[in-house]
Amino acid sequence: MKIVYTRPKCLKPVPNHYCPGCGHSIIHRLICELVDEMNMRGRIICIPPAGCAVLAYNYFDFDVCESAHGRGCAIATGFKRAQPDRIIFTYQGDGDMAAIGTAETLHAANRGEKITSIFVNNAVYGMTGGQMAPTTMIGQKTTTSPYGRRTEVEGYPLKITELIATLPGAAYVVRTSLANPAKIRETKKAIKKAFEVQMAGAGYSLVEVLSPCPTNWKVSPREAFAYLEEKMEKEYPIGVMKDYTAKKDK
Amino acid sequence: MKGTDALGEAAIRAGCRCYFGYPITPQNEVPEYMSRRMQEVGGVFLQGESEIASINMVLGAAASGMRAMTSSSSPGISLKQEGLSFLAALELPAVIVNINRGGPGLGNIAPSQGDYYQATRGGGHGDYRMPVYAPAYVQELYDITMKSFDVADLYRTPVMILGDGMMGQIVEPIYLHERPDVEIPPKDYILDGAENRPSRIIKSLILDPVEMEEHNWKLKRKYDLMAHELPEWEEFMTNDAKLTIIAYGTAARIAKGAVKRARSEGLKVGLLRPITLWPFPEEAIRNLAKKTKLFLVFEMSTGQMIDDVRLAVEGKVPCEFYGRPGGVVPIPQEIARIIERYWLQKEL
Amino acid sequence: MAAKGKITINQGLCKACELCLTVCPDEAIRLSEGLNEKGYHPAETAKDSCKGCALCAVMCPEAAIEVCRG
Amino acid sequence: MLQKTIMSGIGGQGILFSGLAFAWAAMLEGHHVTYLPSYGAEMRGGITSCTIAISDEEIASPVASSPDYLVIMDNLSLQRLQNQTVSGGQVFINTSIVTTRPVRGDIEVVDVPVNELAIRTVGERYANMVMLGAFVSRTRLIKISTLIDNMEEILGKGKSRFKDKNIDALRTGYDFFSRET
Repeated sequence: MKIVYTRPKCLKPVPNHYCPGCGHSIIHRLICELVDEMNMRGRIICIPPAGCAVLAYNYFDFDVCESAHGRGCAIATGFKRAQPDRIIFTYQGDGDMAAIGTAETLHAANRGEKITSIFVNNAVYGMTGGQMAPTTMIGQKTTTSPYGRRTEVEGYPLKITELIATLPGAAYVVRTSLANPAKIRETKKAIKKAFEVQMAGAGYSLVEVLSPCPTNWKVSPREAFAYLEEKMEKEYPIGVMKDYTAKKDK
Repeated sequence: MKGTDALGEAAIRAGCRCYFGYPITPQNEVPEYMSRRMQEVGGVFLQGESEIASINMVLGAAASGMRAMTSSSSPGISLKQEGLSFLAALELPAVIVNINRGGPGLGNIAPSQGDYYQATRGGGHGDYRMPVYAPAYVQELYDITMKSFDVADLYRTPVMILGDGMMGQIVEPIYLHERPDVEIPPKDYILDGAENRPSRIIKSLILDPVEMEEHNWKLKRKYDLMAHELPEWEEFMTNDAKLTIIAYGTAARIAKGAVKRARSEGLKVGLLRPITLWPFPEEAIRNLAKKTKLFLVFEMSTGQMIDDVRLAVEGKVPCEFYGRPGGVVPIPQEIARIIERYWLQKEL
Repeated sequence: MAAKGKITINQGLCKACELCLTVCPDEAIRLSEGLNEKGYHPAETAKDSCKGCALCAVMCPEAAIEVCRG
Repeated sequence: MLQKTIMSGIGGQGILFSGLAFAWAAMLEGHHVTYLPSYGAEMRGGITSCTIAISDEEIASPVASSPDYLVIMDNLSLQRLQNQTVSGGQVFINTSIVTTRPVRGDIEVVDVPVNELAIRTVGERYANMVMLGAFVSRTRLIKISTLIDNMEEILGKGKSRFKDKNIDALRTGYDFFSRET
């Protein structure tokens, strides 16, 4: 018998702090698998966010630089401009990417910054205890939208990925989901392509991953993954929004 | 050479190869100069989308091992405070220039010294200090800019150069020398990919209070070392002075002119000019307090540095204050008149 | 001939989210009766029906499952 | 000896450049020099001025609240600055544009029809340098030859092709008084 699936080398052999059924841990693993497979450990640098994933450096066995809330893309820009031959990626949550860091994100994308952003959208602020995020669904109850998100009060779920897809500096923009093993495999493929796009110097690449937060959604992991597929994917359709390589093929 | 150009050139010659900034008057000549020169020397110039983004780009470049800087003016520096706190916490070297303008709020674009508290008290959140240099002459601005990159690297700290609109706009002849030889320890903390080495982490999140406390004390030991090694000041005719003016930056230039006038009228007046605002040249002032009868602090603000002077003097000698906030730049005669008034009043 | 598989679960890492159970087509995984260090009932092999499809490992947030096939 | 000059005009008249040229030449002659430009919020059309201090020793303040010399290129500048000049100071007035007269009797007024002189010779765009030529000719604060010999350096790389025109303009202004005396 041969091993067909094992824990990636770049994922430190320690238990993580994420809640049971958290999407972060899946995405961490996918990234580490890719770092191993693509032999990137010696030239990859990760900028995790402020949020649950701030502790990513406890799990990633490659270089990691902390960021202030929302500043990931600016710090990544500094890294990339200083070391153009390195692979730089930000790992950001919905608050980090789409609320406090919207300006940094949009402008990095618009400059065609040759960096990659992994944007984990779970429609809620996890680390601070389940407050409303810009991506919170209409009607979704959070600790700061106890009556459910109302568009007339809190506005609409922000689709930052669609926004970024309109920018000429963005080369590869895609939304994926963790809802089942097939979609997780798609997510891995998307992240791989995003890194390849960066290495090709084509511009900004963004992978939005719809990810469950069972704890703050107050459901079981099983139910959370079902919700992901049944509700979130309706509001946030998965698929490739922009792919510069596809254009070239035509 | 114009102040802002001298600053830019010194940075380039100090090996600064990354500049990130956002336009704000009265310091726009710095990014303009850097945008031209960085291209020539193969460095990075990038106009960020905001002050906040710019200082974080500096952070990224510093964590890459590059000499990096940003420049701004008062309202912009307020926005950079988050980044300053992080740079201090992460112990990353960087140079930040504040061409102080009138405030609070938008204020005006005239020279002011209203940001003294913000600069010397950190400005950002948390328990940190940051060296602050206040040059008064274009040559000194050039020299200090060059030096501040070394100080930043030697102590792994952000360093602020605090000038004002006058310092930036003024044109004075200067001598453009190369960077003096300063040995910088190897940067074994930078992130450049974990090729054939253990992975590295740059972080400031320390959830355990005991560990956080230890980190704070570690930083404090570094600040104590800086407080011991970095103070700089200039003394002018202080030896027999009965009245000593204390002023920095542009205010000190004016005060020097006033001292000369007073001296020509036979009044024994001197000037102490702090060049580092943090660490504050306390010892120099303490020593003068043994000789002089009265300190007169002159600032282009309503009185901020005077707090530090009083702390240094420890009540041994009276400290008076004269200030012109809001961007008003007085002439030496005006200060000379104030000197005369105190001279008579206090029967010196 | 149906492929034969075998999974090894690192029970110390398991948080009993049950996602592996959800995706397993062969009912090869169940929660154990015992507790791990963190107080979870970790997943364990249920019966000898595993074909080594690795869906559980793809799903596992803790990267706690190693899959062999052959 | 400390001598302070304020040159003032409308943005676009080139007053900042002529002030800088003056300061530069003074520096080349070995003086302590400061040059401090100031301008309003508008980039064109607003009042623009610069202060040049020249001294044999270190200059305390680059600001001149009571300048020894004023160079006035437009009406508004005269209104704003005439009261500041030191008693006995000289005020150079561009009579082509300035229609009012200083009300003070304790200052020396020097009239130069700068634009007319410029139109007649090198072109109106060089009025600022005509004024500088006249200013140097009258005050002798620096040598006109220092300006002429170093014009290329003062203009900088991008503008050195305008060297000859600037020099002609300087001479035009300079000769305006030299012929007179």
